[in-house]
Amino acid sequence: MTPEELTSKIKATFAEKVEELPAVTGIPAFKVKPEHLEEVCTTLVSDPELNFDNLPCLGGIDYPETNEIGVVYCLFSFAKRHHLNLRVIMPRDNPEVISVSKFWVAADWFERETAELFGIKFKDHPDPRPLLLIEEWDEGYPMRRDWEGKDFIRMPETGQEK
Amino acid sequence: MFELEGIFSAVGDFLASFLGAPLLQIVSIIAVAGVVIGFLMVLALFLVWWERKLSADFQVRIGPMRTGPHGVLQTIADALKLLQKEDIVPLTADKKVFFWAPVICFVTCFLAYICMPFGKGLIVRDLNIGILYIVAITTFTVISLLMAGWASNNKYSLLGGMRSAAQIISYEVPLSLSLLGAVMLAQSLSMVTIVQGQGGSFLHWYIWRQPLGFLLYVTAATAEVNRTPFDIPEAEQELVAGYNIEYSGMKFAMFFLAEFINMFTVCAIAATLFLGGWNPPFEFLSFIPSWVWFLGKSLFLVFILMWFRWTYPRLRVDQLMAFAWKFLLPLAFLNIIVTGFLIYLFE
Amino acid sequence: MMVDSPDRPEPLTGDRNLETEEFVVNMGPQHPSTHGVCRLILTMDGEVIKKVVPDIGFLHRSIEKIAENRTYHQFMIYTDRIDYVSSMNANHAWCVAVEKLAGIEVPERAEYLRVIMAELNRIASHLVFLASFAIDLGAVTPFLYAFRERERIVDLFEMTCGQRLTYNYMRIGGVSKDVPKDFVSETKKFCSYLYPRVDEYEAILTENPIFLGRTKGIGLLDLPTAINYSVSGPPLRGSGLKWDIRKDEPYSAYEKFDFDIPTGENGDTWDRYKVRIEEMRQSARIVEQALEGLPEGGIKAKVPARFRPPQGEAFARIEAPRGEMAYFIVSDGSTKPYRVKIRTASFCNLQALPVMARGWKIADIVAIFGSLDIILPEVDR
Amino acid sequence: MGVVQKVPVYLEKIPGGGLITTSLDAVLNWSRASSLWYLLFGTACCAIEGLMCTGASRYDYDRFGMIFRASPRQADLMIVAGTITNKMAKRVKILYEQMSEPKYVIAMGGCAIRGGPFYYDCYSVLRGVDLVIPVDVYVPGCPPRPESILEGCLKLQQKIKKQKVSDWSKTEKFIPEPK
Repeated sequence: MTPEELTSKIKATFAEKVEELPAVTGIPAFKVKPEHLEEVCTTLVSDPELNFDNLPCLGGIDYPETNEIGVVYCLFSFAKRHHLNLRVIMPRDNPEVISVSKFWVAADWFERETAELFGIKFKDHPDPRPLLLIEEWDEGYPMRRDWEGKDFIRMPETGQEK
Repeated sequence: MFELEGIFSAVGDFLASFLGAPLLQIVSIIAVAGVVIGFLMVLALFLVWWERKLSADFQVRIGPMRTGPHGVLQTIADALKLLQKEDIVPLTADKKVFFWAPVICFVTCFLAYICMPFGKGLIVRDLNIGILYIVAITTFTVISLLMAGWASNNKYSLLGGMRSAAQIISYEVPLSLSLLGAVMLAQSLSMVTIVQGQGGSFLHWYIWRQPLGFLLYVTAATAEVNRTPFDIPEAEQELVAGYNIEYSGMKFAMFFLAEFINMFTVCAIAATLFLGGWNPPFEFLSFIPSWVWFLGKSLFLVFILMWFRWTYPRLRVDQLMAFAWKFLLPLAFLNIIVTGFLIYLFE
Repeated sequence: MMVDSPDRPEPLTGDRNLETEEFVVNMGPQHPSTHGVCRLILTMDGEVIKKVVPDIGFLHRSIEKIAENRTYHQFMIYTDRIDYVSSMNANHAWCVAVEKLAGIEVPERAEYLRVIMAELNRIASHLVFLASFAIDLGAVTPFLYAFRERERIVDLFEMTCGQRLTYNYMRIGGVSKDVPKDFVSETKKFCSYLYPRVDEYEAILTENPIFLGRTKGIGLLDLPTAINYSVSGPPLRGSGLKWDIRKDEPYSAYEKFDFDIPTGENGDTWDRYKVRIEEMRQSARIVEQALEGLPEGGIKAKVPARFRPPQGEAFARIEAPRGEMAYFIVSDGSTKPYRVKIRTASFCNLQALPVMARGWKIADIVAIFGSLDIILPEVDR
Repeated sequence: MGVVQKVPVYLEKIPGGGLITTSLDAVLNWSRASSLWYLLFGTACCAIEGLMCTGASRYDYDRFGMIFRASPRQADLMIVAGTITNKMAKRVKILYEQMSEPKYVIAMGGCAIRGGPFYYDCYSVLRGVDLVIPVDVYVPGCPPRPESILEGCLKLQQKIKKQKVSDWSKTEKFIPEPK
């Protein structure tokens, strides 16, 4: 499916459950409310025309200015050869979203990593242990943009940044 | 004129001229043991160096170069260094067993040489059950490996010990059976008689009458001394170092040297039983001393084993067992039956 | 070597019933066959593996955090270190992503040079795979042979950019410098030298009965599982899917070259090995074609030192030797990226290891792990 | 400590024993310097250069009598090749403690020396392996060329050859506290 067809198809299928975002370098992007994610993903996987069988990438993203935090899902279909970019935006205080690892097993580790580094809780995750950090880690969520740790040294300005 | 037999008997006569009979007995035992052990130690050091140089040749490298010309002193440096290393006994190890395992391994590897014919008349004791004795004594290794694996209280070494027990016991069967063919031909278990039975030209060597037996023996012997492709007890990539994972310093050196001496032992047995032992291939070559032939043939087989090691991948443990029981063992039985039948037919 | 010390088992007393029990073996972080600092917790029943739990993060160097505090140019050196075995490909992925984000046109000569470098590095990476895979199976000698050839590739890179491992050769909008004048002839010489060498590896390994016994039918990965686990690269092709981003979503100058995508049939360890061996030949073919058609012209588009891409997002993926490597970049219009998510092949491929290894022996897990060709900085980042 | 170390301590007490210990020193130091078995332990980029390339045919550690051992008990030299993260740091310390004396450490590459490119803006990297274990030789570079790591090994050999066996029993073990 071409990106345009995919955009209209998704708009038609999910109506107001999704909200269109500017395309990510040609890939249609949509915002989904956390409570709708499970339903949307079920359709994305099972609908024969959409058939998203692969999850190449999943990552968190933090917006401290607007006090929001999000999860980005990059989806791909080997059967239909099309991409899709989904986004879930949540409040920063207690972010919680359903785990998609029952649709794509690959999400398992991605979600563990995101949960550990961003502090996003994934409901119904099959194995919610931390993944990357040291076992005794107690300094919060380091990938949040306003995070400061006791051992964390910021690079001095080199002049190239401005 | 370079036969060592004369020298040894001359030394014996010289000692006998001023020592009484009981004292002579003791002195000669100590002297012979010293000579044999000294020779084997030097040989083991040489084999380690040779293996490193050979592997370097196979692998487009040059190997040790900095210690002595072409690194000949390399293994001496290694041995001296290992003597200086801290002797670690893990806290949770079974200390007595941990100590005795390398000792047993090291001591038993020399015992096989009691009835090994190094040359014409160069044998410590010509036991009339020679080959049986050697096969029995070489199996002792398995006890020490199992002890080492168990006593270290490390899961990897335990796996290594268990594997070596399973492997050596399995391969012991085809190994002994493959030797039987040669024994049947010689009608004797004595090593000297077997060698004498192959006198004359190289056509009298048992390898021509026992080709299958020879191949079976070399295969089983490779497994017996834990060399690639059968080196699963110390498989570096799976078990890190296998049974000797917790050993350091001198104890490790004992395992290490014993491994090379064992390798020489099985090759020497093969040379004796199948390649005519100390006999030269042609009569006119008999001016070369007999021990040179024995050493040359054994080292040639050692070279073959090293060649295996640097060429083949490693088998998996179940494949290894299947190979022993489903392939080698039936062939060994077949070999015995055919040999017996032919002996009956021609004699 | 086990790092965490085991508890001493209780002594066996007479009245205790003898029973078999599963035991847990700790493989790593320092273990010869985990290719770095990965820890596998194996639950075993004798030699048979019941369960594998990978424990990662021993090389988590917070590269994604660093990316938020570096300019787009400065981050290039970190891409080298994400995948050091094929850093040209990692460079390439970052360049493609940023260029997509900012809409930069790259001169054709630069694209060709990138393809040449990336493919040479793919050969080098597969040689490292071959070397370590052979060692995992207990054959030491192919390691030395593979590294002999790799040294020649490294020489070519050194001649071009002066580094042996972390090349930092590509730049946003092109490459850092043109190749020296001997490069083309030397590389051609290398390609014609490589084909017989690859045949030699096949002679020593591919049809060796022990090698076949150790790899054929071991560690099966069927295609639906592979796709669901997001497995990519040679393991995915080994499972039978003809999928290569170089062909199916061409980037750089790949659409101009003619090459085949090797695939396996069963998805076993041998197939994954064979796919990589065949890919080396195909990569050499691409390099030869690119050298033939190497156009003249500039090597770098004009990109300012204080480079500010427009506000927006970009997702770009390339086919690295280990599989799909992707960058998801969010730009807020400043000189530094707002967020960089790095998707690496090893991260997803390693996740599929428990499925592939279950029920095999401890010796097989080494072979399966080796056939996935994991490198740990890619897993941990 | 092995048996050999205790001998020179007693030897030095008898007259003329110093002469013996000096020549003994020379021989023992020579043996230790020419047989540095290194631990097969690489973490990151430097492992490819420092352990694999340098062990392969063009550079060939074996020329100096250096072979790899997978078990730390049998290794003399730990080449810390690559970044050490906080999670890895305590494992490195355990590995070092598992090695048997005398043991030596080469810190290879910027990361092992001072954190390298991961010094700033990084929440998980140990800034220098010498915060955890004592280091004998530092080999800078990112990663160092195989020639430099060989140079580092030769420097270590020189260092070993200056040691005195009789000093061993007196030297205090330096084990720094983990961070």
